[in-house]
Amino acid sequence: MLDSYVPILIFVLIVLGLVGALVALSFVLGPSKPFRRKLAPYESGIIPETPAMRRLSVRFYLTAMLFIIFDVEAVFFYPWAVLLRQLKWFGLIEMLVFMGILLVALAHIWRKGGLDWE
Amino acid sequence: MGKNILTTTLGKLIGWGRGNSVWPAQFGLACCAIEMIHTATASVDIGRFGSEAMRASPRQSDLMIVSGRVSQKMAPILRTIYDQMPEPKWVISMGACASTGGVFNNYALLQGVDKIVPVDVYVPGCPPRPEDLLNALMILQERIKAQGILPRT
Amino acid sequence: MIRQDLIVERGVSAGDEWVTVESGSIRDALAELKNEGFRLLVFLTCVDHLVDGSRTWPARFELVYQLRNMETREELRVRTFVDGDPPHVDSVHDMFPPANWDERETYDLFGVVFNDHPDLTRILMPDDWVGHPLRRDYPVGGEVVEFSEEHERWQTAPDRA
Amino acid sequence: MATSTEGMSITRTGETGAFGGELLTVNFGPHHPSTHGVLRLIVDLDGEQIRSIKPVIGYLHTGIEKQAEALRWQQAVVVTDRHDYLSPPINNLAYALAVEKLMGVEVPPRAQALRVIMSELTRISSHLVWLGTSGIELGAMSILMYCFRERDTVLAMNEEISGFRMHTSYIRPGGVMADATPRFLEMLDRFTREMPLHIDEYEELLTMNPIWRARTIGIGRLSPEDARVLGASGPMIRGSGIPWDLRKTRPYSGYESYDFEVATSDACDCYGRYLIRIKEMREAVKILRQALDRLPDGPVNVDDRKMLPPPREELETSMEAVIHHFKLFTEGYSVPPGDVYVAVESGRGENGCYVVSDGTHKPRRVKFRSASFVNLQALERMALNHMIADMVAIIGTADTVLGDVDR
Repeated sequence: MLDSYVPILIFVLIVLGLVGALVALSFVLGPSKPFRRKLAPYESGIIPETPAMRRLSVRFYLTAMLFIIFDVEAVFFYPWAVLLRQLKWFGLIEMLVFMGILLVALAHIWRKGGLDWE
Repeated sequence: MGKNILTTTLGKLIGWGRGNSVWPAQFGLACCAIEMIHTATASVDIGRFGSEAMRASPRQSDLMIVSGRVSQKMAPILRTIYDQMPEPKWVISMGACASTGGVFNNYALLQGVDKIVPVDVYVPGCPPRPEDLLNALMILQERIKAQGILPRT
Repeated sequence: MIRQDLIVERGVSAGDEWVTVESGSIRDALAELKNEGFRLLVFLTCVDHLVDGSRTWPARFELVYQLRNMETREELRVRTFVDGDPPHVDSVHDMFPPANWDERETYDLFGVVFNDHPDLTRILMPDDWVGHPLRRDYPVGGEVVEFSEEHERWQTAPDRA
Repeated sequence: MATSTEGMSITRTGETGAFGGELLTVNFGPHHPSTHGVLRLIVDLDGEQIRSIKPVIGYLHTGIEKQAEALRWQQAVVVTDRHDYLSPPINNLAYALAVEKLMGVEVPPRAQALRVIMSELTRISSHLVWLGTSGIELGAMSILMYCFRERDTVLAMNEEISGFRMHTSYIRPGGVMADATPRFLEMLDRFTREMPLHIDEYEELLTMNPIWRARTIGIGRLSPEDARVLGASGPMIRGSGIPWDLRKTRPYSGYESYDFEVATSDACDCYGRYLIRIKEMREAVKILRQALDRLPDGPVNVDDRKMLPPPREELETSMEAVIHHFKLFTEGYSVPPGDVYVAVESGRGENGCYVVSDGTHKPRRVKFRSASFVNLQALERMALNHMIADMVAIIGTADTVLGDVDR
């Protein structure tokens, strides 16, 4: 049963090996002279004195949450799409119900004005 | 690493890799910047030499083309940008104003950018033709290919 | 056009009309001209008449206000002469918004102080620059060109050249 | 070397924004791909909204006015080329007209026509650089390649007539540098036929492009009163519905004899100014066509020996020619005392030259009234409460050249 996973294992090993080799080579062969001024944050040529970490406005949080909800919804489509042929009609109706609920949520957010930025 | 058959061929390989993918920082100051854009567009295509990707931030670029006149107010900023570029880095001083202060020998300009950053190739002209900048880039590429493996620190 | 008592001198130079006004009454003169339709201040600058033999100048610094009437397309140049170290004159940034940066540049390059200007700081030169470059007694600077006949004069001020 | 750190660093103010987040002070600094030069804007951001802008300029200050005072009258032409490096012949024209007005000299008609040709060619090449760079900043990558392909043909024409691609120094006090060669006239003829087709290509790329329209319509609004009060000029004032074009209102160098329309639009936003500049390119081609068809023949320089060197062959025969030649190239000519202001219409707006002469062979004061310096002040009023991404479109539409701003 496990041997169907061997290609994925080989694939992972090749990826890790290649990336590891490249990073190691560039670390060994490339010159590196870090000093304070080079590591200072780049802001169009001016070195800022105070850090840029400031409290952000709440709109960013709202947008982030909306994105996560609909992104997770999209993730559920993948397994469903793969098995759609076996699930036949039942699968289709089930997914439509699932999407319907989320569409109601989207309409509610839209009407409440959560999407426009001002 | 001593000089033996392995490191020289590796050095040639590294030099070839670095030389053919020199990414310039988009450091357009004055009139030479317009000619630099000409070099990047279709008629004289710098993309054939691997330098098409003019990066906006110094973090991703390894060649600074100082194209234009450097005023006294801009000098510390130019030095900061040069410091923030990762090693190995090179500088092309494009145009007479960047190389020697050019037409303006007065209080406001830095008489030559080599007063604050080490320059590898100077390009004469005010502004130089796009082909001159291409020639300077090819000279720089020969020099990079000859460098091979650079010392670690 | 404007009240006679304000005008010190009037003339035409190479086709351009100009009027000289006392430096103290520059605001009233410009306010009057603005009511008459000269609503656009094309530019404001200063001319340094140190060691200038072409005419006897009442003072060293000559401030030049170029006004334009967009409807009748007339132009008028208002001059005023100021002296002193640093020379003082009233700011007109509230009547003509473009004057804001022009005055900062004139302060930066000539050292003319405009009273009650909101933010009279250097605009072109670095903030800690010493001296006002466009004055005639400020050397042109830059590097001395070897073997040039102006080798010595290049560095020294004009009146001591 | 003055390493000023005070003016360089930024401190973050702590006021709170509209939705509780703190204002973030961001440095839209001198080394930035989309500021059309080394402009620095200290921007206070509330989330993505701009609350306040403080432009800091001077990073390309070249002391051109001081340099002009140290050069002789005919040498200063070289310096006038380089402050607005997108329209060098138009700067020369302003300086040349000013000196000629002081000397009381009139240029022969053929020189006036050649000056109009070079000014219109420069206007097209300046608008092409604006269109290319503004397009690529808003994501339209291919428009840059198209625009700079046409600009190469204009630069080839510059090189044909004056031997130099960009800073031609072609227009000088007393006339022009050299007569137009037949090859130049043939290139100009082909250019005036092909250019309208190329402009159609740009319009197909951008005018109906939904992304371009979404990024420019309604952005950078400048009302007619603001434009008039702030002294904006060029496409900035014509974009707000005021048809003020110096070639029509105060004609110079024979512009009154050409018929062309002043491109205005009362859309007051970036899209209106984009349409204006496209229309201005079409009008410039029309002027070039008329100038080429009616190019008068005759001398191209004033025959005033005091001002311009005598032709070479005369040097062998006449003694006066040698004396004039010697005096001109050692001391140069002197201009009668006085001051004059001449304004010409450049691609950006009103580029004027105020010249003061004290009778010696060097100018006492040369002041360039630069259109970008004044249009930049309108930036604060246009960009308030816009998003930071629209800031890029607004800097683009102001079409400021930082060499022109800092002189």
